[in-house]
Amino acid sequence: MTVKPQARPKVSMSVIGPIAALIALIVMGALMNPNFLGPDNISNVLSRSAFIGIIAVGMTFVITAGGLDLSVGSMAAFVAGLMILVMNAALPSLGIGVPIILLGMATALVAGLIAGWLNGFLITVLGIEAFIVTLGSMGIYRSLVTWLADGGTLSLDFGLRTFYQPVFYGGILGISWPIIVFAVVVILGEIAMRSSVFGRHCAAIGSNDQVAKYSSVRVGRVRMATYVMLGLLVGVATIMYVPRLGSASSSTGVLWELEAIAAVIIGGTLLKGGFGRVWGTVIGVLILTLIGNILNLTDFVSPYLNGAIQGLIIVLAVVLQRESKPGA
Amino acid sequence: MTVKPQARPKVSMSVIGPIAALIALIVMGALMNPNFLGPDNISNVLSRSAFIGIIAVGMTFVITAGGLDLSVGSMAAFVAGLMILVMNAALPSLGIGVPIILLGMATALVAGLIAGWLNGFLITVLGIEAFIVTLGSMGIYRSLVTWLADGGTLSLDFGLRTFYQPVFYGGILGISWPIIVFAVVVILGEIAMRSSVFGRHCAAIGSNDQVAKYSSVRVGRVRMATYVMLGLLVGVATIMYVPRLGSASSSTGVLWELEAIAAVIIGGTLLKGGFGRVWGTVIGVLILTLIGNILNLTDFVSPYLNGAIQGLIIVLAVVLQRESKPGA
Amino acid sequence: QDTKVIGVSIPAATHGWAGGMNYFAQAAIDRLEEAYPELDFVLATASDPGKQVNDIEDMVATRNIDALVVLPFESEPLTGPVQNVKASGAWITVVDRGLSVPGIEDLYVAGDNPGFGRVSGEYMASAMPDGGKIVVLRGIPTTIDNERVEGFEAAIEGKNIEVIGMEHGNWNRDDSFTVMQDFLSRHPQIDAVWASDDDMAVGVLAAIEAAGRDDVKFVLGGAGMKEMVKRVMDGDTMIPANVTYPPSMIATAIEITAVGLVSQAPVSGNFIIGSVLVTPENAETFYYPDSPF
Amino acid sequence: MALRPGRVHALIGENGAGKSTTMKIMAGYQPPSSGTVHVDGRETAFASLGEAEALGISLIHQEFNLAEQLTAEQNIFLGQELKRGLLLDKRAMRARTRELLDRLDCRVPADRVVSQMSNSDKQMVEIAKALLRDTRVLIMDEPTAVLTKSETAVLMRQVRALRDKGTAVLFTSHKLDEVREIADDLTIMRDGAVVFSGPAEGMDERAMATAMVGREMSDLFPAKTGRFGDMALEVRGLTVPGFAEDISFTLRRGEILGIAGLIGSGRTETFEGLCGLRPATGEVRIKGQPVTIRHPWEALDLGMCYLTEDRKTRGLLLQKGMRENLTLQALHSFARGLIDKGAEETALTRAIAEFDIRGSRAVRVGNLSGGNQQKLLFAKTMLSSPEIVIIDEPTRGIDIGTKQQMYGFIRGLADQGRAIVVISSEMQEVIGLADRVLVMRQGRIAGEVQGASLTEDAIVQLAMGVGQRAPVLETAQ
Ligand SMILES: Nc1ncnc2c1ncn2[C@@H]1O[C@H](COP(=O)(O)OP(=O)(O)OP(=O)(O)O)[C@@H](O)[C@H]1O
Ligand SMILES: Nc1ncnc2c1ncn2[C@@H]1O[C@H](COP(=O)(O)OP(=O)(O)OP(=O)(O)O)[C@@H](O)[C@H]1O
Ligand SMILES: [Mg+2]
Ligand SMILES: [Mg+2]
Repeated sequence: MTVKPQARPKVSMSVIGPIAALIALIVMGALMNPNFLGPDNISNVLSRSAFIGIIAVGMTFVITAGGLDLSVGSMAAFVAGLMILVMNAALPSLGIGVPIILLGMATALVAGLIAGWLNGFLITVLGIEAFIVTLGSMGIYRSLVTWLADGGTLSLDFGLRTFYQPVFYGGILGISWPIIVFAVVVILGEIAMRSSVFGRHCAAIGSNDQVAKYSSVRVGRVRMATYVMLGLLVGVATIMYVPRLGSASSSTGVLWELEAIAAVIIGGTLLKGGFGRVWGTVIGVLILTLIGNILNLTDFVSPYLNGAIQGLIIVLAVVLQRESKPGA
Repeated sequence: MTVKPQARPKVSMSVIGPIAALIALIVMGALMNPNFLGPDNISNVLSRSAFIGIIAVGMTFVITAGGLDLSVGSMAAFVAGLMILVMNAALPSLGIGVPIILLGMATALVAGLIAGWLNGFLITVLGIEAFIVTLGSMGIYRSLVTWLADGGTLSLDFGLRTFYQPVFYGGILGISWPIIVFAVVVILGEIAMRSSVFGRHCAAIGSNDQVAKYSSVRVGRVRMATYVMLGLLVGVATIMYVPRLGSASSSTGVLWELEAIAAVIIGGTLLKGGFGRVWGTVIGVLILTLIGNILNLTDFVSPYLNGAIQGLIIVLAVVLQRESKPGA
Repeated sequence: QDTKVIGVSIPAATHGWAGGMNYFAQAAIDRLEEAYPELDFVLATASDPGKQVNDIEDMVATRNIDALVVLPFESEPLTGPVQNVKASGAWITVVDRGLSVPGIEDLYVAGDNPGFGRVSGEYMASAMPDGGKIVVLRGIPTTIDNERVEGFEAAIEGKNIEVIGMEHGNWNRDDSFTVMQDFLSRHPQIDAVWASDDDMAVGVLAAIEAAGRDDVKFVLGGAGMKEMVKRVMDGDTMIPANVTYPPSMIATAIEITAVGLVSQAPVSGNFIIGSVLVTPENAETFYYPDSPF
Repeated sequence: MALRPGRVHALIGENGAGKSTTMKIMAGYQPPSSGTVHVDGRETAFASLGEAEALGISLIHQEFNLAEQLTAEQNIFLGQELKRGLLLDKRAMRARTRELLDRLDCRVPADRVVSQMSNSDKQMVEIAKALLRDTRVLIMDEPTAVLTKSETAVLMRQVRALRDKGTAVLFTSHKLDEVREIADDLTIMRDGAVVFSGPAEGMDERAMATAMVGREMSDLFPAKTGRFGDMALEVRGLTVPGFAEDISFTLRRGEILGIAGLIGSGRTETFEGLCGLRPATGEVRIKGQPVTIRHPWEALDLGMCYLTEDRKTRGLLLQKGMRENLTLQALHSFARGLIDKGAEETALTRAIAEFDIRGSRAVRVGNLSGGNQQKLLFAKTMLSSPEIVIIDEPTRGIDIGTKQQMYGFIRGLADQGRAIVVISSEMQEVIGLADRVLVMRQGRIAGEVQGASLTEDAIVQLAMGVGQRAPVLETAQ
């Protein structure tokens, strides 16, 4: 491996890149619409980032460890559906109150955990390509939620939903719960990635799993843990998601997986594994959410072209952070 | 890379696997419905495999060379839309006849080529992660076609379409054109992969691009060639697709990219690059098409669950070919 | 005695209305299979036009269908293939979206998309006689959506109603929630919302509620989702009306087709199920508590 | 320095002296930061690798430079494929590959995938790749590091043949006997500068070592003490399917057990099997307690640790820095909840001093010189303070000065009461270091030598099988 004489810059483009892209977007948004930097809009953007964001933090670990998970969107839909079914079913016996909410939350966490474990099992124990396993489970969960909802929408009982809603809309000190939970997940994730044995092991496995194995790292277990953790975070995201609209259908969480993966990569984590950073993922998620937000706040472009603008900005955000000599 | 006691079987599971899965599906289909093996159904299955199949052959090279292309579905929709626009526009001057068809075909090929070149340019010359580039261009093409169609559907002039239809429905000796073209693409692809310098260089680049570079392989050019070739094949597929439906809209080619990638991987090509086989991809495409076909043969399962069955079979087909020790 | 096979090909349940339609199709089939042992049904759901064509080809090649009930994903691409089915001698029932060539179908059961837009527009105009500022959420970019919006725009033409924002909510609750939130931050004054679909209306209502804004007087959805009809019936001022576009039309089409096949009764023709304004006065007749939609 | 046609030029120096870097510059892989390269008297700045190759210069890397998923044939012909018309002429390529590999006495099939080859086979494929290219200047960076004596002899024969045909050859090696044997000219580097350049005549190994290290070298191997403690490890009937069968031995604390054998005799696999790195069966006792080890971490928990021979693909994370690599195996001991980076840095400072690792702390491990990578790998393993250490090819690519240090260090470990296994293809090393030597042949233990009978002859006889002449390069499959 010959390496060029790399005069390593102190602060690299890969760090500045995503931040610069985010700032550029914020400036653009502020110029286009005075309400853009208003507390309401900021709160909106942050809370809606929370779902994908919480999932993307988990995805950062999976990708850092050399894996991939295409099933998270469907999994979220399925978990949400299951949670609603369980809560509705328990309503007659438990009544509206904290216990039933806790039951729902537990259902989501357990379901996410099991779903993540299943992916992890197929990938690490049976040794099937992660792309295929999760492509398969993506189809399976999507189908299951359609089937649970009988093709339609699963709705939380209205009274229950009103009771549960503060979990999305409420908060402390004017900061809504999704934002708080997102922040907690990010901080824990960042610490885990940087300074925990687990994070270090993820990077080692993604970098070279043979080396990790020869260094007595429990490769299978760590890899499994990344999927389980992602599943669990999908559960957490679902807990925040359900009170928002109180429903789940086959169109819930469509393309979340792509968004989450895109956020991770925009943030500077390597798709092939070996290096990940959680703060980058957060920036990636914010960039993605802001694009949509800004497009909604202006009329410059035909709404038909929203996707094109989004695509362009995603590519540009990554162009910014390229520092290594291209291609070869 | 751990090596198990490996009494290396002469014919490995990775070869038998996909074939066995295909045969199992065929047997299942034949048992379920006597018409399954009828010439009509076989012809249907093969012709409809042709679109994804032709694209998947190109994808095999891209993946073998360590790349990825998520944009092919949107690209196909965009190329189809453009082709229809051009043909409709030329109709008054050229009239219905062979020239306008040739013009349409040329448009598709050139548009595919340019689209592929653009992806390749961003990836090889600017050195941006293929996942991001093609995720971006996926959004861009999808938007562009929606915009071209003004949110609706772009339709080929009805008379023109009737004239053009034989390209999909006609054929020679009772074999329809899509099947013939598919077969030609597959044969050329298989030869190129096995016995051409290009194929070998793709594998080398996918395996280790540094090594390829040091062996004076023109890494950038070969990689670029894979994307251009894929774009061109998207053009070819579109040429077959347009006469079938005579229209393009924002729902054309949705998820083709995932299907094509899945076919490639089911066929035994390594997602991380370095090894590819075109015949495997063909089997992969046939497996995917057959699943849909067989699900239509019976009423055993709720249509809501089709996706689940599909997911299960995809995973199973890959479980079959696993021979290396799992995980760790 | 020989069994006859009816093929039913519909789009997959990717949004609320389609979900309701799927439910009604399935329910009608279950009911008819019970009632007519000599009938066999094949139901296929497709997620894109290409897949729908595959489904229809499979029904002809392997199931020898005697009749086809099709709700085309899109008109253009399905026209040719349905024409081929017709050529094989099968009975054709087209639902909701007409084919681009007239005269292929034996029976046409449809909603009225321009009418849906028109009724909605007219209601808007009448509810806001002094005019006002509204925002519009559109569906998935398709011909249907275009027809509805055109109908709507034609109806509010010259009525002093100003459309200050229009974005795609994709017939999706989450998307419409997001879009509405952003509309609310962008426009300090919004008098009413045309959500154009009940799923989108759910998202819109949630966004308004969360923002605590009281300038929005009402939200007009559409399609007759039971929760929405219930709110109209209860006199909810936020949901003063609804416009029907019943997903159950698929069941009607399947039933008529089945009856035609077993009884040779003359059932061909066009059944246009007009879009009706649901108001607190007539809401009861549109309320089906057992429907999933 | 100057390379002349028809002469073999050896470049030697300590680890990190800059040998590989010099070679890469000469072959156009890296631009020089100052100075010039002249070819045929003309100054040349290689704009691309193709240019150097077109001028007939080829480099065999110190670290393997092969595409792992490709076969031997595909690698050898990469970038130089033979064509018949538009298509590849596979038959001709296969025949030529066979011929080249045969010339190198390498039995590996032309269609064997590189990832499935042993290190020595990979090296031979690299050499074959260079032989194929019509080279006027052949540069080889430690080609013999992974070869045994007999394979080295084959290589040397080829080198002489090339030299006699007028090729200029430049090579490095840390095996000074080879250098003396074959070099016509000699350049010695220290800390990035040339300290000697001239004809090799008159330089014996001691003189070379002194010039390299910059001080007088004393005895290479430390004295054996012969004082052993309790039984540390007992292995009975260990079988690693496909590689080794019925291996039994014992090991005491304070003892160094040498494992000798030809390449491919299954030494590596035996001990990988023992440490749970590959499936194995058999009876293992540690400190008298029967144990089952199915995973490497179970071995580590029992205080047993294996140091791989393959530092590049199994030993180190080349993309990461020294700190991450150093602490990977013993990471838990640096974490009380969170990882204590300060403690890691301290450990790194200590390791750098103790093992004389040269190179900046910030550098990616892939950019360290080969020998320094090996030292880091050693340091990494030692950090988890195992009771039983299995060291596979401990001094591969390490300069003679550091070797001496390493031997001293290993002996020091034994004296602390640890039990040590040293697998080595260097006969001198096993003899000089080990208290007792097991010789393996074709996946079985061929015999044991110790004390006065511990001689090269005895080992070679056991390794080859008495009366058997041809070296066995592969286990029967
Ligand atoms: N890309 C790079 N960035 C920073 N330092 C480098 C880089 N490449 C090489 N070095 C340093 O240059 C020095 C010379 O390395 P080189 O590989 O030439 O040594 P060497 O003489 O071949 O040693 P060995 O005998 O161990 O192979 C080393 O200290 C190495 O760490
Ligand atoms: N991944 C692999 N797949 C198939 N065969 C392999 C693989 N690795 C090694 N071999 C073969 O197994 C045999 C033993 O390999 P290896 O060289 O590791 O043995 P060894 O006794 O440890 O020798 P040394 O340590 O001196 O290199 C060789 O014939 C080699 O070609
Ligand atoms: Mg070196
Ligand atoms: Mg070995």
